[in-house]
Amino acid sequence: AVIGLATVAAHPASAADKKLTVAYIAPSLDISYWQWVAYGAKTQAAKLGMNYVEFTSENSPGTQMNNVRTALTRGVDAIVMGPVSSSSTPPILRLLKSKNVPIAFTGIGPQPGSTDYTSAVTANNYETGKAEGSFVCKAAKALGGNKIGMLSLPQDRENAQKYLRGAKEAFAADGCDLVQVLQTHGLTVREAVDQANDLLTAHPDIKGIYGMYDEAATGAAKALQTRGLVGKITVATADGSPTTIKLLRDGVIQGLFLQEAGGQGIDATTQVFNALTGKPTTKDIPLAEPLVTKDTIDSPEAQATIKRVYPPSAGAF
Amino acid sequence: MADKGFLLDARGITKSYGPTHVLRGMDFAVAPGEVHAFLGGNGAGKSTLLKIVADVVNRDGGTLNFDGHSVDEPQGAAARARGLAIVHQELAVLPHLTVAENIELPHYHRGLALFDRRAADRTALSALALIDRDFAEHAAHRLVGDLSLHEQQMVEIARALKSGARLLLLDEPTTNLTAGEAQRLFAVLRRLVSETEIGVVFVSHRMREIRQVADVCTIIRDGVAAVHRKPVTELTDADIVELMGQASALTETPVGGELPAAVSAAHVDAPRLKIEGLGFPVEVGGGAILGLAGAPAGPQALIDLLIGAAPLPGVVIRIGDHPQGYRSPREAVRDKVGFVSGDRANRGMLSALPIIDNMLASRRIVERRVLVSGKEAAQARSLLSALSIKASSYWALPSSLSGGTQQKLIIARWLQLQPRMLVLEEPTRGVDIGTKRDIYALIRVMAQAGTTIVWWSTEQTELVELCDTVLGFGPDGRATQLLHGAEITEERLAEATGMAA
Amino acid sequence: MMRIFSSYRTEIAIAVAIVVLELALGILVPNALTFGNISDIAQASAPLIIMAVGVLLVVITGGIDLSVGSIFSLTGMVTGLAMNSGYNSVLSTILGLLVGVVFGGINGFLVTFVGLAPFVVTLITYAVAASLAFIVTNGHSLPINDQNYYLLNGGTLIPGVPNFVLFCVVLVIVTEFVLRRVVAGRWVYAIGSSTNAARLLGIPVHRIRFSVYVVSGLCASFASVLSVSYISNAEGTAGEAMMLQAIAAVVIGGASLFGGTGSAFGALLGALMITVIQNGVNLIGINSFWQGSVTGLVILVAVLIDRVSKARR
Amino acid sequence: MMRIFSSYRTEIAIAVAIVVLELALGILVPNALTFGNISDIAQASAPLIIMAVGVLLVVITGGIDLSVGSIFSLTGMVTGLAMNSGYNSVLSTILGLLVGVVFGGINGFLVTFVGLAPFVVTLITYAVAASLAFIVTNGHSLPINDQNYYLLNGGTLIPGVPNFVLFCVVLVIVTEFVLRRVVAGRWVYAIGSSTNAARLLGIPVHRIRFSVYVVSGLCASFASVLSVSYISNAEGTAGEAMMLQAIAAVVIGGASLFGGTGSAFGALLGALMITVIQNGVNLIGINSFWQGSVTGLVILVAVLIDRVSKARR
Ligand SMILES: Nc1ncnc2c1ncn2[C@@H]1O[C@H](COP(=O)(O)OP(=O)(O)OP(=O)(O)O)[C@@H](O)[C@H]1O
Ligand SMILES: Nc1ncnc2c1ncn2[C@@H]1O[C@H](COP(=O)(O)OP(=O)(O)OP(=O)(O)O)[C@@H](O)[C@H]1O
Ligand SMILES: [Mg+2]
Ligand SMILES: [Mg+2]
Repeated sequence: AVIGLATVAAHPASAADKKLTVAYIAPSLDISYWQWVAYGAKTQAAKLGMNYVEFTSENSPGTQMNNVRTALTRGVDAIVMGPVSSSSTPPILRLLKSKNVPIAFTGIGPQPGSTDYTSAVTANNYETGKAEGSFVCKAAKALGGNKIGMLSLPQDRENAQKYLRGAKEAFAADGCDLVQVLQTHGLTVREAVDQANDLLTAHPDIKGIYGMYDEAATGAAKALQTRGLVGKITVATADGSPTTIKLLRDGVIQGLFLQEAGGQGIDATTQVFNALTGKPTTKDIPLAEPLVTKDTIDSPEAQATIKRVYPPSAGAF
Repeated sequence: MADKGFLLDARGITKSYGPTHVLRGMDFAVAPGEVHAFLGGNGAGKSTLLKIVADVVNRDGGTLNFDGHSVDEPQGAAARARGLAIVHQELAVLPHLTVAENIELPHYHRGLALFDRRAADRTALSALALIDRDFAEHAAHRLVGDLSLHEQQMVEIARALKSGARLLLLDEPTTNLTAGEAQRLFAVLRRLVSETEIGVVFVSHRMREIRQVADVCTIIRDGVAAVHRKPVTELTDADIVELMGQASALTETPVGGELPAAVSAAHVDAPRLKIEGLGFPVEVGGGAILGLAGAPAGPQALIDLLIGAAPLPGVVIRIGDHPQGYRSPREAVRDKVGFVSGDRANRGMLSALPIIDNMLASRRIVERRVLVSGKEAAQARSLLSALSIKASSYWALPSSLSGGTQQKLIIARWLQLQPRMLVLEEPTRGVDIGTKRDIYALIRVMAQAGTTIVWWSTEQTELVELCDTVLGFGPDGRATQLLHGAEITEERLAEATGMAA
Repeated sequence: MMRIFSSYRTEIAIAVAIVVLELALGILVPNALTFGNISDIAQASAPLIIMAVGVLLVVITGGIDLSVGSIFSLTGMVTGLAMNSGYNSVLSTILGLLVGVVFGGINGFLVTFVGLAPFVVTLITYAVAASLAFIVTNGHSLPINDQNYYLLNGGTLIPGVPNFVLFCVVLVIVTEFVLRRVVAGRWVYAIGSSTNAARLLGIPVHRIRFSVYVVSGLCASFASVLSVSYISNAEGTAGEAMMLQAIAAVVIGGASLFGGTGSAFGALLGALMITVIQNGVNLIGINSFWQGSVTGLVILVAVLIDRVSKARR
Repeated sequence: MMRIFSSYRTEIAIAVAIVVLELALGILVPNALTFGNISDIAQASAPLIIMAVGVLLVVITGGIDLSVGSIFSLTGMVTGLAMNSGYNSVLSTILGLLVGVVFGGINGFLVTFVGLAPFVVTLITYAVAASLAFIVTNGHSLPINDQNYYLLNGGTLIPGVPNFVLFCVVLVIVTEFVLRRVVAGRWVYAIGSSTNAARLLGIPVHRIRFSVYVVSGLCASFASVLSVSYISNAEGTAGEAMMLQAIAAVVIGGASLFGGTGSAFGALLGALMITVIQNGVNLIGINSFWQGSVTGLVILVAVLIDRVSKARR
C-alpha cells in the first residue's frame, strides 16, 4: 500500500484524467463588467470540464503580477486575464511563456507588438466609439441641435481613450460639437446622476448625451427624468445591463451598444482550453458592439447578443 | 467590628501591582466631622488607597464599609456613589469643556437631560468664589485646557466642594495652589466640617498645612498603617517624619545623602542674569538663588522668557554672553540652562516613554549625543538610587510610579549635568518631606558650585529657607518688589505677592 | 454674540470660503447660481452630510469610523434586495437601517468592550461590509422600480421643502443641539477630551462610546436609503468614495482626530464644501485629470483662511 | 531577554499569528510552503513594508500620512517617463525619489511650520499627487523596456539575496535601530508623547516633525521605484489601494494613531500579515467576493490574540 501511495504521489494523474484549471484575473471586481466576464469564464470552464479560480488586481500592476505568480503556485493550467493596462502585460507574457502557460486576454488587449499570447478577445472600442458618435449626433440633430455632452470612463483607461477618439472623429464628420467630457471616478450611478445634472446646468443647450459605460446612461436617464427632459435629449451608451435595457424599452434612452462581457469570458476560456488540448486557436477576436434600439431589442440577433452580455441572474434580457 | 460611627471604614486592604505589594493590610477609617490627614512618603500607597476607596482601582483583599454598609453590597455601593467626592492627585479635568461644565457635568446622571448652562454658571461661580473670587468671576466660560495648572486645580476642588458629598478625598490638593488660595481652602474645609459634619481626607507633604487643618492623622508605611487615627496634636513633627520612615529629613545636612554626591563639585562657570523691564533692575550673579514668589501668571511668563519658550513683551533678559536671552528652549538647553517643571502632565513628562528616556532626555541634548549609549543604563541606575526611586525597571512607563516619584524623575534630568543656570518651576510639587530636604541640600550644593538658580515656589517657607534674593509678583502678574537676604520673611513675601490676608 | 462668533470660527471661515467659491463660479458659469443648480448641490451633498454627521460623533470621542462607506453600499443592496423581493418600502427601509445599526453595534462593541483600536476595528468592518455588499446579490446592482420609494428622498413632508433637505437640516440642527445642550452630547466631548478623566468623573464612557458608533452606522445607512430612493438604484460600490470624503468633511469642518472638538455645522459645511468644489470643477469643465489638483488646492486655501483667522485672534 | 519579550509583545503576537496562518495554509494547499511561494510573498510585500516603515515614523509623532499611495503612483509615472525619455536608470530613479522628497517636504512644511492638521494636509497632497500621476502622461500607463532596470529590484548586491529583500531588511533594521538607539529616534517618540514637553526639553520638534514626513514620502517613492523595476510598468493607479494598507500595517503592528508608540518590526509584520492573508485566500481559491470578509476576520483574530496576550500580563 505504501508503495502504491508513493506511486500515486509521484504521478498525481495522467494528463487525460487530470482536471484542468483556469484562472481568471480581473483588474477589479467592483464593476459589473468584469464580474460578467468572470461569469462567462466560469460557466464556460464548467462546460469544458475545467476548474475555475479568480483573482482581482485592485487596478495595481504589482498586485496583478503577484496574482499571476500565486496562480502559478496553485498550479493553474491557463489564465484568462483582464489586464490593468496593456502596458502591464509584457513581463507577464514573458513569465507565462517560460512556464508554458497559455493566456487569453479579455476587454483590454496586450501591449501592441506582443506575440506570446494565445488570444485576445476584445471589443472594438474605436469602431464602437465612432458608431455611437454618429448615432448620438444624428439623433441630436433630429432634435434640433448639434451639441453633445459626454459621460466618459476615466481617460487613463485604454478603452476610454479609444471610445473618445472614435467619437471625436464621428462628431467631426457629422458636424456635431462635443461641448463637455466628464470622466467618472467610481463608475457609480450616483456619480453619473450628479455629473449629468452638472452637464445639463453648464450646457442647457445639449441635445445628446454620449455614455461610455452602463451606469452613465442610468444616471443620465435619472437626471433627464427629474428635469422632465426625457425624449428632448437623446442618450446612448456602451455596455448594456438589465437596467439600461429596461430604460431603452421605456424610451428613456435611445441607443445601446452591447458589449459582450460574458461572451468575452466564454471565448477567452474556450481559446485557452483549445491551446491546452491542442486544438486550433484564434489570436485576435475583436467582438463587435452592435447597436440595439427600442425597435430592435426583441429581435433574435439582439436577444442572442444580450445573452452574451450578462448572466440571467442579473436580470431580464 | 465595623464601627457604626465611621463614615468610611477600611480594614486589612491589600493591593499589589505585579510583584510590588503596595498595600499589605492597610486600615483606614474616617469619622464624620473631621479633617483627616493621610500621610506617608512618596510611593507609600496613599493615592492607591484613595482610589480603592473611590472605586477607581480594585482592591485585592480587605473589607470596605461606607456609612456602615459594605460597598460590596448594593446599599453600600449606592451610598458610596452618592456620598463620595475625590480630587485626584493627577488632575482629572476635561480640557475641551468649560470651567462651568467641568464643575457641573459630573452631577448629571441622565444623559437625555438638558444641560442647564445658567445653573452651571451660577454653581461654578459660587463654588470657585469660595477659593478665589477674582478667578470665579471671569472663569465660567473659559475652556479648562486654556487654564494654568493652578486654575485647573481650583476647578477640581470647586467640583468636589459643590458635590454635596459627605466624604471628600483630597489627594494633595494644595500642591498646585498659592499660599493664599490654600488658606481660603482650609477655611472652607473647616467651615464645612463644622457645619455639615462631612468627613475630609487630606493628603499633603507640607507639615505646616497638616498642623493647620487636620484633626487626626493616619500614617502609611510599608503598606500598613504605622499610625491609625491619632490626633495630630499628640505627635510632634519629628514623630511624624520618623513614622513615615524619613528620619533623615530631620538632620540639617542629609545623612541618607547619596543625592548631593550626584552633583559633581566641579566649578560651574555661571553667567550673570540681568532682567530689565520689570520696573526695577534685577541682577544676580553665578551661584545665587533667585526666588520667584506669587500667583502663577507673573513667574510663569518670566520663566518662559528665561528658558526661551516664549517672549515677554517689554522684558529683556541678558544671560552672560546671550544678550538677548534665548530664542528657543533648545538654544537654552544647549547653553546648559536647565528647566524643571512641576506641571508634569503638560510641561514635564513624556508619558509614552520609559523612565530611562525621561531621566536622560536633557543629558542627551546637552552632551549632543547621537546614539543612545550603553553607559546610559548605568547612569539611569545611579540616578534612580541617588533619588531612592523604587521602580520595577527603568524600562517601565512613568505612569507606574507615584506622583511624587514621577516628579523626582524630572528633577533627575539635571542632576550631574552642572547646568550654568537652572530654572525650577515648583520643582518639589508632590515630593515628600525627606526628599524635599535632599533637594534643598542639592540646590545649595549646585549653587555653591556656581550654578545660577531661579526658583518659583508657592510654598513660601521654601523661598525663605533657600533664596538669596526673591522677586515678588502680584496677583495681576506684575513684578512688585525685590527682597534680599534678611528681608525675605514670610510676612514680606505675603505683602509682596498681595497675599496678606 | 461674540461668543457664537468665536466658538464657530472655523465654521464661519469655511462658510465664507463656500460663498466666495459660489460667487466666483457665478461669474465664470452663467447657470451656477440658478435655483436648479443650488438644489442639485443640495441633493448631491445630502447623503454626504448625513454620513459626516455620524462620523463626527465618533471623531469627537477621539475615534474614527472607516466602515461608513461600505455600510452605505451594503445598506443599499439590502434595501434594494428587500424591495425587489416584494417587501414594502417601509419594511425595506427598516431592514436597510438595521444594517447600519448592526455594523455600528459591532464597531462599538469591539472598540468599547474589547478595547481594540477604532482604526483596526472599522477597517475590518469596512472590509466585511464591502464584501457582503457584493455577496448579497452576487455582485449585481439593483434597479428599484417602486415609484413610491422615491418619496422618501424627494417627497415633501413639509410643503415646498423636499424631504432630503428637511432630513439634513433636522439632523444637523438636532445633532448640534444635542452636542451643545444635552448632557449626553457634552459627555461625547468629555470622552474625547480625556477618556480617563471622564471615567474618573463617573461619565458612562462605555455607553456613550458604544452609542456613537451605532449612530454613525445608522447615519451611514440613512444616507444610503435616501440615496437609493433618489437614484432608484443600488450598487455594491456606491459608498466606496464616501468614507474618505466623510472624514475629510468632518476635519475640514474643524474637528480634530484627537477628539474633543468639532460641530455638526462644521461637518455640514465641510461636506458642502466638497460638493461645491466638485460641482464647480464640473461646471467649469476642468479636465478630470486636473480635478484632484484643483480640489486639493481649493481645500488648502480654505483651511489656510481658517488658519490665518485663528492666528489673528 | 524578558525585556525584549515584553517590549515586543504585539510584534510577537502578530508573528505567531502569521506562522500559524502559514502552517494552516501549508496543510490546506500543497505548494504554500514552497520556496517559490515564500519568495513570492516576500516580493509582494516588499513595497508595502517599505511604505509602512515611512508611515510608521509619521504615526509615532502622532501624525498621519494619506499621501503615500499617490506618491507611489506619481513616482512610478515620473520614473517611467524619465526612462522612456532616454534618461539612464540611475537618474530616472533619483528623479522618482525626488517626488517623494518634494511631496514629503510639502507635507512636512504645512504640518510643521503652517500648523495645519496632518490629515487635511496629506489628504490634499494625496489628491494633488494622484491627479499629477495622470497629468504627467495624459493618463497613459508606461511600459519600461530597460531590462537593466530590473536589477534594482531583482538583482543581488549580496550574492544569493535579491535586492528587494536586502532593502527591506536593511531598512527595517536601520529604522528600528534609529528608533531605539539613536537619540533622534527617541525624539520621534517624545514628540508623539507630548509635543509641548518635548519642546521645553530642547528637542528640535520642528526639525524632527518635518523630517518624518520627508522620510515617509521618500519611503513611498522608494517602494515605487522597486515596484516599477519589478513589474516593468508604471500605472497612474498603482498605489491607490496601498495607503490604507500601509496605515493598517502600522496599526496592526502595534502603533497607536495617537502617537508615541510603534516599531519598525511591527510595521514589517503588519505588512507581511496583510500580504500573507492575501496570498492565502488566493491559494485556497476563496471567491473574490468573500475575500474581504475572510481578510477582515483573520485580522480580527490576530488583533484579538494580541489583545488577549496584553490582558493576561
Ligand atoms: N498602574 C501602576 N502600575 C504599577 N505600579 C503602580 C501603579 N500605580 C501605582 N503603582 C505603585 O504603587 C505604589 C504606590 O503608589 P501611590 O501612587 O499610591 O503612592 P503615593 O503614596 O500616592 O505617593 P505620592 O506621595 O508620590 O503621591 C508605588 O510604588 C507605585 O510605583
Ligand atoms: N536632529 C538630529 N538628529 C540626530 N542628531 C542630531 C540632530 N540634531 C543635532 N544632532 C547632533 O548634535 C550635534 C550638533 O548638531 P548641530 O549641528 O545641530 O549643532 P549646533 O549647530 O550647535 O546647534 P543648532 O542646531 O542650534 O544650530 C551633532 O553631533 C549632530 O549629529
Ligand atoms: Mg499620590
Ligand atoms: Mg547648527
